[in-house]
Amino acid sequence: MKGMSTIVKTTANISFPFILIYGLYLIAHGHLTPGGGFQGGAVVASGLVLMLVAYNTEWISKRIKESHLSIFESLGALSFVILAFLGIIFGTAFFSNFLVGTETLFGGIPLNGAADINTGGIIPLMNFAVGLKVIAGLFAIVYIMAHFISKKEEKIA
Amino acid sequence: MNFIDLIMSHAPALLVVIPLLGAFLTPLISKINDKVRNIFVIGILGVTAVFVLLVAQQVLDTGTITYVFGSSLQTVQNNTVIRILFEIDALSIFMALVSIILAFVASIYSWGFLEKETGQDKYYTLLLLMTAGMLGMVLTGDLFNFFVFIEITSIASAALIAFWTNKAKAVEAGFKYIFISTIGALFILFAIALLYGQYNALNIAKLADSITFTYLDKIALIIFISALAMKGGIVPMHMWLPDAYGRAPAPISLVLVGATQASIYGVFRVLFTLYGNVIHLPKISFGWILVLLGLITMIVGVIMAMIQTDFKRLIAYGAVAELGYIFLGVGTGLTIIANPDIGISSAPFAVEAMKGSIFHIINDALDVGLLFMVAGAVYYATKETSLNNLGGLARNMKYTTIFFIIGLLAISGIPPMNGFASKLLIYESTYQLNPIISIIAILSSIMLLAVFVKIFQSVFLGPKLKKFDDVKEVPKSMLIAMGIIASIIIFFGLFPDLIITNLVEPAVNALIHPENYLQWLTGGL
Amino acid sequence: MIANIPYVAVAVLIIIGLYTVIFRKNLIKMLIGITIIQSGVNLFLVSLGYREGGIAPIFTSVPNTDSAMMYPVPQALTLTSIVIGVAVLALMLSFIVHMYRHTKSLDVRQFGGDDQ
Amino acid sequence: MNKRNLIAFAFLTVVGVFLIFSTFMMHPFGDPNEQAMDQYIIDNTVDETGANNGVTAVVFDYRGFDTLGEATVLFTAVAGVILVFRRLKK
Repeated sequence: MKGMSTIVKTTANISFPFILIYGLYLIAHGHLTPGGGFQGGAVVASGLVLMLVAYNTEWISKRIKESHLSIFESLGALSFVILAFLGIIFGTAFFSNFLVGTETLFGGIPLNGAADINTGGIIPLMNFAVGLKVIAGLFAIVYIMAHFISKKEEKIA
Repeated sequence: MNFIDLIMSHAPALLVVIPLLGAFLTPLISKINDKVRNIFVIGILGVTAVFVLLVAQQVLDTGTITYVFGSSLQTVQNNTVIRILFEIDALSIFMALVSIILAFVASIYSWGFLEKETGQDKYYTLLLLMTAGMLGMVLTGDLFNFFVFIEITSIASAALIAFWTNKAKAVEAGFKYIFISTIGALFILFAIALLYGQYNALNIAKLADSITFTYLDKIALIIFISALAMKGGIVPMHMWLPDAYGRAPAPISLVLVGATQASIYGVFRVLFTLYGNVIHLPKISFGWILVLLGLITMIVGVIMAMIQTDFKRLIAYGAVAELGYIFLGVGTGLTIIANPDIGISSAPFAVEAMKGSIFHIINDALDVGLLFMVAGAVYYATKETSLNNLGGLARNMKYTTIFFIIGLLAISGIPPMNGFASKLLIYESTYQLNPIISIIAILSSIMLLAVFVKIFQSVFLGPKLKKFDDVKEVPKSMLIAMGIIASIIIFFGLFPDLIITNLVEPAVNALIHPENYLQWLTGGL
Repeated sequence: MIANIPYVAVAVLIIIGLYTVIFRKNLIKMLIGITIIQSGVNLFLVSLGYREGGIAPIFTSVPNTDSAMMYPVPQALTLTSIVIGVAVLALMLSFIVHMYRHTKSLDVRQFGGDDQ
Repeated sequence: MNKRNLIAFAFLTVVGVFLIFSTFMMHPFGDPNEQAMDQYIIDNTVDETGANNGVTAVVFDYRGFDTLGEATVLFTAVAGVILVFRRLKK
């Protein structure tokens, strides 16, 4: 099957950037508005799956290889664990929020109880790490299943 | 403080995080080449084993360690526990020792075993994740964290059970395992929600302090025990165990034994610590339920083992029978502890029974593990698992035969090996509770010996078969792995009291006295 | 006050899920049964944190009514439980794909029966 | 309804009765009787973690280790799916 009809492809082309932006917004503002790494990552992954469904797997596999996805996923997971490790070096214990209230990039002091974009300590950084991981992970699952179905004739006996 | 103190003070967290870090790094390192990745995985598990020993030494000196994730302990004001914390007492570190020995030996064994297989880097990633899951399950002091680590262990082991996807039976065994684990985990989550709804706390110590055994707590206790016993392979719910152990690659069956025993550790933790203060309330004491389950598990395990023709399924049923001993010992202990009129002082055999069964956890893990590795070696050499067309392998597989004899003697409790030490304790103490129980225990142990001697005759002795002429000994790494486990078995067998006094006894005391599990909370920090 | 209707809904969902898992023979339907049980348990977990007339635990532009806030912890636990559900579902579906490829049928009865 | 279905149906009704009966023992929906842990989190989320979203503060800071376990579960599932769908011949 050579992907969906051109109508579906054009609507997918138009809506894909908006889904992407919305997902990244959810990840970036995880600690302010409802949302976070997991939810934003799932939205972006659904946008990628939309492109996978609209265009067939060969088109997608020319652009994204499975090894890229597993590298992204390992990077996301690694940055998450390393952020937690920094908690030991700078903060008091593993996973401690050492950036809060330290005037650094994300460490601003919430003035009179109103937190803004850069007062989250390591929460925004963890949001980005988990978001990257969820995007790569969920899309990898759908990508592999689609890849496996599309080459049915190769008998793995 | 210098670097060593920093590492030591954060050692409990590093125990689980190092295998996780290793798991996340393996896909990247396997881009270099296979050898470097194998060495890396064995190195990671070796470092974790060193940390387990260090923390064990610290726990045995200073009693229970509490490690809070996120900040120092003083965030526990007016005894509300907010953050997740690791609560490591003697029993937890004992179980962590069991798991890490199995995982370390499995990683050495699978170097040779999986030489010609594809997908090895994902295999090693999942092996490290399974180890992290088991260690987390055993060390955590938070109920919801316990649920998350149960899920990690079951997903990782389900994928590993179905490693040979070209065999329909392996995929079916993996599906059966993940299906039952998911239903069990969902009901455990339901029980955790029941407790959270009433006491607004997720920490085991805090919950143990505030539980008053209402109607909902009874339901939650029943769900906890049945779901964890199901994942532990106790008889009425053991259907998945022979398939999972029988179809998985040998090193995975080895680590699965540790995962099953972590679930049984969960049953003990729930019974003795979470419901520690209220366990004496129910009229029919839970001890008798455990004793009954243990007996049925032994009998069914041994009987089913007799009629098997597949090598690994037979060992799997042997493992089920061995689990019965563990439940039996702790059950007799609980019958005495739980009813207030005969205290422990007046019935010392309760502590003996508990010591026997906790010691039997590590003995069972090592014996069954060794037998699975022997089965894997036979499969590696002959690509044959059913007993009917195996035979006469002793001539060209000498070392594997020796290891099989050691495993055979150990699992059926013959004096020189470690099985004897723990089973003797169980026989003595259950005799004083009720003679029939110990008679059944001894009988099933003898039947187990008969079953394994049958295997020995049919696989290793017998006429020389034409098709096994070119069978050569298994690669070196598999022999090293089997050698490590065999030497530990012999060491435990010759000096059992060395292990009992400084490893098993503190674990039993930690289980029997829940008040020192709560000490940091009520004692007040 | 709507009394304990949500808890009754949880019990009904779990029973329906269990019914589907026990009595249905098709593998995919058993998976759907598991998802129903899971949504039941998640609903139970979330409904534990509800406070009468409470507002969401978001502190941006908090309306200055003195109404109490919902509990954040059960919502975090449910988030974790949902992602675990996704992970388990993905793995089980990939097992079913392989089982269908081996045995060309989704019926659950063709498995088992190994203990001669 | 053969015998097996009867036993299964009996088991299902017993579990169902237990569940329905336990829902009425639960604290009334809407006013939880204990509130020690959550009230502490609601009171000092903003100044301890600097985040406005209470749930994200719990997910990433107060109970961050759960989320590490969470990320590991997802990582395991992806590794499992890749392992199951790999090509078997080298």
